[in-house]
Amino acid sequence: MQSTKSLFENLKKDFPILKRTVRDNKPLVYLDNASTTQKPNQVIDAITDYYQNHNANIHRAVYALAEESTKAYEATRDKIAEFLNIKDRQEIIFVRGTTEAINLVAYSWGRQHIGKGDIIVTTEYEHHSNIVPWQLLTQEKQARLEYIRVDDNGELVLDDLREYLAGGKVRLVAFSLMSNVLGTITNAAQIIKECKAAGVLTLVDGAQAVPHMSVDIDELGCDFFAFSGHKMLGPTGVGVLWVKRSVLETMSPFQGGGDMIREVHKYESTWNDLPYKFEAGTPNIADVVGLGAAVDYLAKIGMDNVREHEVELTRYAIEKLSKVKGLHIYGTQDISKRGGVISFNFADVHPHDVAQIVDGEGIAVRSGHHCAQVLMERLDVAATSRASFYIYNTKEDIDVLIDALNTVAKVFKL
Amino acid sequence: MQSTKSLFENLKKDFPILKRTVRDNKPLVYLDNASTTQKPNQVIDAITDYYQNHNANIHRAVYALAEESTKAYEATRDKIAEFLNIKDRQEIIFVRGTTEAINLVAYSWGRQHIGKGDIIVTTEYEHHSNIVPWQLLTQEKQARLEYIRVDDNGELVLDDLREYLAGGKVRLVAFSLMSNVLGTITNAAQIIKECKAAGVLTLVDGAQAVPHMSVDIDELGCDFFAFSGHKMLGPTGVGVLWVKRSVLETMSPFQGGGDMIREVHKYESTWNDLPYKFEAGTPNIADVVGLGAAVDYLAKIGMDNVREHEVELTRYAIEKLSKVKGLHIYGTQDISKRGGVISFNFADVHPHDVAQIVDGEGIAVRSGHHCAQVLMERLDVAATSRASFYIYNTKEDIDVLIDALNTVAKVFKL
Amino acid sequence: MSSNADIYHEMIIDYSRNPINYGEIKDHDVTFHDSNPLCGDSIDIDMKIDEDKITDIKFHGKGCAICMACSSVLTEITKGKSLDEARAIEKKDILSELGLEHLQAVRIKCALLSLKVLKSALYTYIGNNLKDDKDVGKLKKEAASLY
Amino acid sequence: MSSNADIYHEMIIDYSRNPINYGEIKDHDVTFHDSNPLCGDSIDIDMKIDEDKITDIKFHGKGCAICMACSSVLTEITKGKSLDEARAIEKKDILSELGLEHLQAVRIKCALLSLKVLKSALYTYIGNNLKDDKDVGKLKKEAASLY
Ligand SMILES: Cc1ncc(COP(=O)(O)O)c(C=O)c1O
Ligand SMILES: Cc1ncc(COP(=O)(O)O)c(C=O)c1O
Repeated sequence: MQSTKSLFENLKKDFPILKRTVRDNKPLVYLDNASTTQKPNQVIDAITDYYQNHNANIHRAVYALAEESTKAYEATRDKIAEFLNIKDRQEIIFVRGTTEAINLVAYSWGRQHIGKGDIIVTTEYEHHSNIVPWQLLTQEKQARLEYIRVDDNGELVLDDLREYLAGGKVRLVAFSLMSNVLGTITNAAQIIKECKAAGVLTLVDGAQAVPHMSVDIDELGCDFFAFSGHKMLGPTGVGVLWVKRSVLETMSPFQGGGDMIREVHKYESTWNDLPYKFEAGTPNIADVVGLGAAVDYLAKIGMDNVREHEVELTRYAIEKLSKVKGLHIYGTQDISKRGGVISFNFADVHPHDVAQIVDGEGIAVRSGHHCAQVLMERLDVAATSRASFYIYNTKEDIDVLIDALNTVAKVFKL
Repeated sequence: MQSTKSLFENLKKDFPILKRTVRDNKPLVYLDNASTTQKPNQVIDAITDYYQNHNANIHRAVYALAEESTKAYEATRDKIAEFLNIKDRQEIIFVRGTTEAINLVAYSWGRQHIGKGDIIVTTEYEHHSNIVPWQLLTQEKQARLEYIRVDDNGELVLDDLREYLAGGKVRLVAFSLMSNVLGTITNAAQIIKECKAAGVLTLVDGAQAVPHMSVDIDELGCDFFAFSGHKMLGPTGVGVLWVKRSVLETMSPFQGGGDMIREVHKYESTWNDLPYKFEAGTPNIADVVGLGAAVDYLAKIGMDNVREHEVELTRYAIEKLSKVKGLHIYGTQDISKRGGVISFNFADVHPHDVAQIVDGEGIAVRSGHHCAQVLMERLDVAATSRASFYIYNTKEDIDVLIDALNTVAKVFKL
Repeated sequence: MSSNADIYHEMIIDYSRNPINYGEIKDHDVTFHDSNPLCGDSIDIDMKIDEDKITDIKFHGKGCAICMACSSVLTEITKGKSLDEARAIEKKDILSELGLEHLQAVRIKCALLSLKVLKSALYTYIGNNLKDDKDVGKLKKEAASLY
Repeated sequence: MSSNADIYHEMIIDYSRNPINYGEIKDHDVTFHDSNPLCGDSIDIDMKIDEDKITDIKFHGKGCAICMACSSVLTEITKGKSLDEARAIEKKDILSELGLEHLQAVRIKCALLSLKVLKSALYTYIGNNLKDDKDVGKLKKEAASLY
């Protein structure tokens, strides 16, 4: 077997975009993986092959192409089930991404089960997609939205959860398994255990976790789980909502249309079996097939290896960044508690200006609120710069970043 | 300039899948274009190029790739605006397809503007995606859903519309510009004129029209317009909802999350400008880019040429099919009033059996209810067989179908 | 002719035009209806059950030749069987009878719709006549896992 | 160093650290707030208006160096102008002053946020003081088409 090190050294060649140069002929250094990841040839080829050889609408037709496309589409459901240890493939619903997944829950479960005075609990480090749907829902239902606070170490204050649970009004606790700003890995086991004891459902936003560490949904024991394909080597436009069958069976349809029905009459209709009841209309077939190829690619590397690689990069990066004068890193320094996402601010230089100058050196980092304005308020900053790693990143990429930050220091006379 | 005839003869080479054989080495004859169309290299290449060279999340980041991907994504909006004569690009919302487009209207406009006793009018020849969302909405709001009937010629009975409008309770009339079963081209100008006179909004399902004929949304004068990319050479997973600005401004958000917000605070948020308010989360960027390539491809051929080509095929097909003993064609025989969609039944042979046998000859036709069960009830059939044409189809394809139908006759001893 | 056409041998064509056990049983002890959301095929099965034995069974509905032929064969097999024997009927019992073992997935659902309806009818009957209902969940599962 | 770093010349760095006209006007005649949904930059502008003349203008908020520098330049240009003169200020007046003509699209929004806020403030003031309001729609459009 290949050593892990050479495994990661070799895979850069699978990603055509990484051969690109940008701006003044600078080699691309892509460090915005928390936002979206690049795609290996294996994924691009799967999509191309689908369109060149198998394209047809799925589920309904008798002819050869339809048989092939249906098989390819459903094969991804099986791959996801295996990848995340989901026992029942009918619990897996294909959606556009994490955002649609959570909104589906808010509409199909929330509007049915949340009433006046009920409480939904989320956290201060959530992405807007795990906040705004609950604001809309609780406003409509005269329910309340509450937040688990984030401490100075970037971790959740679980006593807040306990206090809310004790009140007996909580119906759902929705949290991300990994923060997209601080990189904090949430103590999900603990939260879910306490929620279960209180008979409260849990929704896990796995957008940042699934791409970067091994996830076992069966063991996790939550009720809803959401993630996006494009953050795990897959194409844009596809993601997954998983819902425990006993909960899924209590949910009303989200969108109405083809494929989700059993019988349509003029004034009433009945619904298709799970999961199709929640997959209305022609789905994003080609990209579901592409997501299957992404899962294959990651499974072949092994998620524990992915995690190990990123831990190594993160340790190296934190070490190097800590030495840059005036640079402040947010969140915990304990590598075992965080993923490969590093948010920082650099003296009085605004993150946009940092991003612009390092972009001139070919480096893609994100600046801004990272769709986490509630957390920005908590950190009392307008924005941060963020570097986030993936399997194809190397220590050399981090060295290039450090050099570019020195340029920032020079320009801003720090 | 190339003659129209040679134009269409040459373009088959752009579609790699059409070189395939299926089943026992039979050349593929693809006649299920009303369900989804095949993709030319130009579209497949645009997606590949996006992933190989430009992939990044859009709108927010400063770096080079993000600039390129944002430009490519927004360029499609401009292409669609030009293609359909939409004056205001901010009225164009990217969605997964027609189904999501109509559901978005039901949720964001309908839940706000439809009340007890209000009426939504649709037609007997709608696709389920233009029926079920209105059932769900009218059930929730204690409103009513009514149908414009279909006459024996496959055309709408417009007197029904007049009667409903006269009652003063109608808030929306939703109809498809072309039936996906009968091929009937709706007299949209007349319907919209009468609705406007009555102060009633109109929603046009353009899923079958946009791919097959020239559409001018500005001239049409409707309030909502929906269509799918995958039925017009584009990738799966992308479609468009267009809404007149004055109506769009009265609509509340559909999904909550990233990109659709302006400012998020713990307990309330404000919304982004149009159209982003309705595009929550990471959109299907690559496929929006692919849709742009599809629009380029169609615009280059010219939609009037597309229509002419299909009229010719349809005339030929109806002529040939009419001669098959025991075969009954649904809908009007007036070619000027119909698109290239032909539904038929063949003696007492069930459409599934027809489809299965012709599949054995390499032909892809659809059998079933075509997501139009209300129309099936109206036609008093359980199902039909359907052949539907597109730019790459030829008269030879129709000849192969006729031969295969003779096989059906032989097998079933007709 | 292709292998697809081969499926349509004499027996299937005959059954599709002249299905057996077609019709309704007015004074049935149990009836069940289901449809195939993909293609619109739709089948009802009525049964008379005496003690533990299926004394009569009829089906009606709309379906393709394969659906009709399989429904004919299924009802023929079922008639006279005990409840447990009927519960034990498997896909292959129907498919092999008609030489349909190699049908593609989407057509398999046409072939097995009536088997699904039969099982659902059986579970409904058994469920309604259960002394204690701790088996209902198990029955439901057995029915759901049919396809 | 790259061309990106070139943007950050002395004047921009200076303005970003020491913005001019920064602060609030307590007894303003008009104030307006807006933010950039993409990056979170957020600007308020307060103005004193005497008859037709902008006698004082201040801004405050959070933004990058480019946003701060442009806000400084904009307020400096605006002060003392008539309402119509201020309405006529164009993007290029700001961008050229700071050599930012070639900024990429996403940063242009940083550079012009304060101009957008200024225009919105102007339209708000004019709208509130209109004798007949048939121009409000037109004003709104003028403001909306800024970017
Ligand atoms: C007339 C019509 N409307 C709506 C749809 C649904 O489109 P989609 O499945 O792409 O959402 C279709 C496609 O089958 C259609 O033909
Ligand atoms: C933690 C988290 N949740 C949700 C999302 C939203 O995902 P998408 O934009 O793919 O819907 C993101 C992506 O930015 C994320 O990082």
